[in-house]
Amino acid sequence: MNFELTEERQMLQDSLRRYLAGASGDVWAGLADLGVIGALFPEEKGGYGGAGFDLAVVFEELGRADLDVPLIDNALLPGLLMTAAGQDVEPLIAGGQKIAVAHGETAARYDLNWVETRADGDLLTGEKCVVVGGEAADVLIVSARHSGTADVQDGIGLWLVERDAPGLRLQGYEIAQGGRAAEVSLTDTPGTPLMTEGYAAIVQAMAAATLAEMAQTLGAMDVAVAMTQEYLTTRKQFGRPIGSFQALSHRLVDVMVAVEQARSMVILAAAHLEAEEPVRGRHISAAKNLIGRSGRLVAEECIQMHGGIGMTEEYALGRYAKRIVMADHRFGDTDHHLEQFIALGAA
Amino acid sequence: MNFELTEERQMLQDSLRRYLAGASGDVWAGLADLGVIGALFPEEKGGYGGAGFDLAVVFEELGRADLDVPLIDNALLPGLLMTAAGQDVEPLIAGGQKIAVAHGETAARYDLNWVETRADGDLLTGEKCVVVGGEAADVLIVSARHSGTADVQDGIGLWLVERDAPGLRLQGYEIAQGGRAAEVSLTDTPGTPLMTEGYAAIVQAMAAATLAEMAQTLGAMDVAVAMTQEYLTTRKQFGRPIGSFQALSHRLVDVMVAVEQARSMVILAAAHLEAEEPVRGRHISAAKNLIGRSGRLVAEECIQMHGGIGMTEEYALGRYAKRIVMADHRFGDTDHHLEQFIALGAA
Amino acid sequence: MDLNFTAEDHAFRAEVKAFLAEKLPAALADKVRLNQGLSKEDHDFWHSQLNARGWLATNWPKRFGGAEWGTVQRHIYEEECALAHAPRVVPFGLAMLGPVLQKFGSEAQQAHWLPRILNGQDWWCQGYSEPGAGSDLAALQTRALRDGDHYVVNGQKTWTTLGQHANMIFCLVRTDPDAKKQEGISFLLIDMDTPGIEVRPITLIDGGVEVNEVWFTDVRVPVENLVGAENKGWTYAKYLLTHERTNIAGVGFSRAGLDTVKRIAIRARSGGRPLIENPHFAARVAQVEIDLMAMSTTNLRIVSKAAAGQAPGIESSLLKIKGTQIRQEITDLARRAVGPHAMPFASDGVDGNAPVPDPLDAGAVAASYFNNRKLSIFGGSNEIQREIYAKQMMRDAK
Amino acid sequence: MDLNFTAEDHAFRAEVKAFLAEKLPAALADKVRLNQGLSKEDHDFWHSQLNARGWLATNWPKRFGGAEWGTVQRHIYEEECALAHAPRVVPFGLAMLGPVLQKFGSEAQQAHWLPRILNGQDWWCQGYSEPGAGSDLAALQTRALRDGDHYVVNGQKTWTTLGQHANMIFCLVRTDPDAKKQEGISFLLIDMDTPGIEVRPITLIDGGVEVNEVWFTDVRVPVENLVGAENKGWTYAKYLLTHERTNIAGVGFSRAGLDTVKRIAIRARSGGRPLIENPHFAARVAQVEIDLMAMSTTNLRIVSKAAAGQAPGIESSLLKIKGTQIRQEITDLARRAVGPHAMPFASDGVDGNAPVPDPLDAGAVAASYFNNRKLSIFGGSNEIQREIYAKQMMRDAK
Repeated sequence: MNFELTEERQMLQDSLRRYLAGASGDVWAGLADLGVIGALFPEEKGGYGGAGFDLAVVFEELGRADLDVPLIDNALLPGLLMTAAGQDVEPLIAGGQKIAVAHGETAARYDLNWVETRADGDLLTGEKCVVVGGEAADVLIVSARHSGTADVQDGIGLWLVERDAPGLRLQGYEIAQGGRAAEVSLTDTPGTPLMTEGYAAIVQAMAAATLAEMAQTLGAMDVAVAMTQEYLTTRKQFGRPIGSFQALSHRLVDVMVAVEQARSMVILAAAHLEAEEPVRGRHISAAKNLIGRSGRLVAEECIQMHGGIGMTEEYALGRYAKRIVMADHRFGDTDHHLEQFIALGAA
Repeated sequence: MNFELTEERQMLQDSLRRYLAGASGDVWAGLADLGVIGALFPEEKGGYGGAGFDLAVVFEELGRADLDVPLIDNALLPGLLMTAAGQDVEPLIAGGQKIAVAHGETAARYDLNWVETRADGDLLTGEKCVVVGGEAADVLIVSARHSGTADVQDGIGLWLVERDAPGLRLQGYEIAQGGRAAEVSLTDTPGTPLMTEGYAAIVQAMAAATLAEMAQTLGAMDVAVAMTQEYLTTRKQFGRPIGSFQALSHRLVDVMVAVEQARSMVILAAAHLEAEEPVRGRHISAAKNLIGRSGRLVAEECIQMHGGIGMTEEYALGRYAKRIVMADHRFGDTDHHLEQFIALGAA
Repeated sequence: MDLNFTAEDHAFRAEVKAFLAEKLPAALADKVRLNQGLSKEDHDFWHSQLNARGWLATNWPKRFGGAEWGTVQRHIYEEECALAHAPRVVPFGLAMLGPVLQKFGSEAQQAHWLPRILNGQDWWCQGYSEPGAGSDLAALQTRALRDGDHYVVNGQKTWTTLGQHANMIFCLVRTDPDAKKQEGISFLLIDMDTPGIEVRPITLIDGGVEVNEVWFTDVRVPVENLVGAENKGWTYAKYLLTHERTNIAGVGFSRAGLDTVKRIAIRARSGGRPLIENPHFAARVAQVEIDLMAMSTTNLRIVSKAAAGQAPGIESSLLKIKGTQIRQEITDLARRAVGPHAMPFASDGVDGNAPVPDPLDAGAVAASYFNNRKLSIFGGSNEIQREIYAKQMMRDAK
Repeated sequence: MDLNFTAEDHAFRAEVKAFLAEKLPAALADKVRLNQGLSKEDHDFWHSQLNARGWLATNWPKRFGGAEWGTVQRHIYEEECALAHAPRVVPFGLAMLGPVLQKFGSEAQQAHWLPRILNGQDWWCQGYSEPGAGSDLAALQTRALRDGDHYVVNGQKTWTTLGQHANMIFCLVRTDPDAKKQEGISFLLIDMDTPGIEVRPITLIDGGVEVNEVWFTDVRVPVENLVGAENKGWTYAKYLLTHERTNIAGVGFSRAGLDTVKRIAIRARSGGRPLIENPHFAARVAQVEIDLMAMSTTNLRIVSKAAAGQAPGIESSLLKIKGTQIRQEITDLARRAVGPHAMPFASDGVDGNAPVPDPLDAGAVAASYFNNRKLSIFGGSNEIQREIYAKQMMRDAK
């Protein structure tokens, strides 16, 4: 048993941390140059990583940075679907291409199989919601149903759709996590077939994306707690550092315990990313449930302990808190994954 | 709107409190003499009370006393079933008769309709579990099914069964709340029919018993919190009263808030005891759910704040804590009533 | 014990409902329900509607133009307004300054300022908190030095809610720097147009602007704007904080919020079924609904004590703590209910985009969740409330 | 990162399993599983089985007859023992006194006492807490006055676990009443048969007797029973407390407890279906199972740091806080799972009745729930753990 990072991952962590410490604005090219996108994919696909712990290292660092980088949505998630379909991801790794995945629908909530968008041959019609990084993408991977009812797993295909394809409408907006997403509407929009039966690949890619989101959240939690710890020692009220009041300090201990539990879950999920179902799914769901709970605790308590300043946009804590809480709305929330965990346990 | 007790109830409360303050041992006759059993039943049945607020007053006082009196099981519950069947309860009110209700079964858990005990004519066969006050009773009211499957509400009759009836076995034991209960086994045991369809009467009697149990628990919570408040001011550690540590005092505030919420729920349930279903059931279930949650908090926190002394049998706090926690196992627990509340809301 | 409202109470409730049905525009109620920010015009419009009916200053005595309602009436009124998604009455002039002036102000001050609050001529904001004096309010540093018939004010206030709309601010200022902490504080009325005042809006994490920083540099304030006696401001401030506690439990807001959650959860689907039928979500909703049933009764118990003339003591801390916990829990449920649709964060089109599609008719739920973190921070944080309660409890036990 | 156990670890686990399968009688394991009290004979039997195998003193060096296992081995061993419902090893001689004597005892003391711990000749108990010194351990008042070649001990100890079985007690006593609080304390070994010692059992709310009060009236203790130097006992006590922290998270016990909960919930019916299929109960079980997955990994992370030679610091407070929360939550689930059958409170027939029917094969779940309230109280209450953690945290931030 060994909880140390390998030397390679340690190096990746160090160089990424150094880079992000000085970075601002659009860091996409910088990350690609640093080889960060390559770290998300295995060697046989042109990358040099792709294991659970590679993702954990990269996204935890990204989560520590006060930046909004859609690395999950414009690289990891589409890249995994591309590689599952046997497609080349070298342009993606080089940073020259951005793809986004348009899969979610309102009626699906967090269920991965619920697809109402229809494919008539290669013409797609339907509504996709909250496509993060959709505006920035050159091309979209769109899921659509060529057969079956919305509640089954079979019959879901994947298509590549150009950003300027006919019948495609895209309405962008800011998202609470930071960054942008879009509602995507397709009307007889032509696509290039990528996979005929895409459900298994979607599940696998989403598992990796969920791990990445969790690692990112863990990084953000670490920063939020460190800021709060610092604040409690420096901020004075009633002539004392507020951290000398047990009403705050004992609660911060509980918050820190929650973060250590979250850290353990990211490790556990990373260690099981390559496992077979239902083992993988059970670990991912367990982790997402726990991180959903601890994330809420961390965000709310850190804001509360800061008081008003914790609610202002200009002080970084609030941005971290938003990222932490909103992570619960991505790839299935606390309750969704509790149900998944129960269902997979009974399997 | 008026949250004051009527003058009559105020007098009942005062005299009961005075009596219980000096009481010990078997107080049954004393309670009967004081008219307390009569207060549980309406005038037309020979009592002089029976409303929700009468029960609330009586059982809250009983809950404050450090005594184990099965007034719910040997008086209220059987008395209500008797009156529902048009039977005389004057001997009960006078304190000369004790009856117990043998209704619950292992497979029923907390479902009132789940009866597997069978009636073959007036011969009853089955197993009844955790019959509180069963040993002390002169006669048992036994529910049994003359028709239908265990999961339906129709077909449940009630019989009076003498304590020494043939085929009746009764195995007594101490219960965690204090007092005693028994497992009751019936094999072709003859009974005197009381009601042919008893389900509605059972539901109604159990609603009253649930209210009584909640009021009793509220009384116990009040005492437990007062003891803890007292302890926090007198017990010193590290040279200070331990109540000067926010780690304890702020938590006791949350406990006190929980007790006030519980008090509100007892009032609300009492006010709706005479309402029609589903309004009555919805209020009783809401109250039992909240009191189950707050009771656990109160008991656990009061023990924790006392430390070791709170776990000893000789110090009263532990006995109150047991009564509070074990109340969750009577007449449906927190989860059962949450489900009832949801089901009745959808109705 | 009688939990029923009287016939008069019922009649009054019907009157309030009818008024709201007639006077509250659906578009304005929707703005409130969907947590879209209200403009100054929205607030002014609603105040004028209430004032026309004589229902604006519900707690003021009739001789000052108030409705002079009892606590039960106010409870009914506030509950119905919340359930109808009426805009909240901006409290600074009406609920805070008004009572202080009525109790401690001079006749001239009462005659001048009170009518202007009612008719909307003045928009007041509150200058209490400072960067170094949050929960420890009495640590405030803003100085007011007497110079002839003026005070000269220097310092900084913060968390000044809706200060960007205000033309007047009531401030706590330090007039005697040598006195002990709570002494030497005065209560001053300051015209926001006076030279030397600068207002800087603070953007909150919900993207909205509702609080501000206010800087004072050599701001000259006429001495007649001093309320009561010099150096006695702390007394007035405490009186004001007691009055601020009206409707502190926010039961009406919670009920309205819970209605919204249920409405969303009926519309939202999970596995093809309405989310409200999902047992885990249903359990969350049921639990907070039960907490709110209890809170509503707890509130009525305390309201009814107050109606009987007993001043609420630590009960108001109880109402603040539990009331805000419930309200925050409800904003959390709303956020959960919409699932992925909580992500869009610009539904009011702030950034120039068209409004974001809102298929669940939920409004800005994530923004509301973040915004309402304030409930446990402002007006005396919940930690301060627990400390007040705990201190009283330890005294009671002695 | 490698969360897998090595081949050696797996082989060792198999060895432990085989040992338990062979040596642990089913009746004894059932007693543990069903939370029935163990007799002195039960404990002695199990200790002798372990001692015969050389697995009794897992943390002692080999030269003292210990197994001298590493932390990962001990983790595996403790987990398997818990899952098999083996009796806990009574820690007072083995985990507490042993390491103190090995580090601070004289050679004569080591030679005399250590073998007697292993072979069961002595049953040790711990004389630390006093009525006036609970969480504030250093406030202890028991006095030991030097009188020739004896100490004369007067005072009272309490919460002395299993003291009713013990023939020896190690005590913290005050040898210098004028010294500062933590100074002037000595560590003394006392024969329980010495005149002047009285043991009074304390019945706990679970109905069981596991703790005692011990009174000392002019008890004469030979000076050779002083461990280390006079007035240096606090140092040894702190060393002992660190060693007590082995297996502080209790992950194995939690896993065994959770197994029991699931077993009960499969057997218990609700609406004709197994309780485990009820969504609300399933959610409770799943949530604590997830917490335990995390705790297990957290524990391994810390164990593996310890294996690498890094001394655990505030991590042991973390393990204590979260570990006991999880264990207590599991006892709460067991209590819920049995429904009305939690009421019987005399399943071991203490009051002379026949054993109570136990249709769910659950054992004394309510008693276990109440008994395990102690987990967050003893061994440094969770409040003390938070205080230790908080103090360190505030230092770290500086």
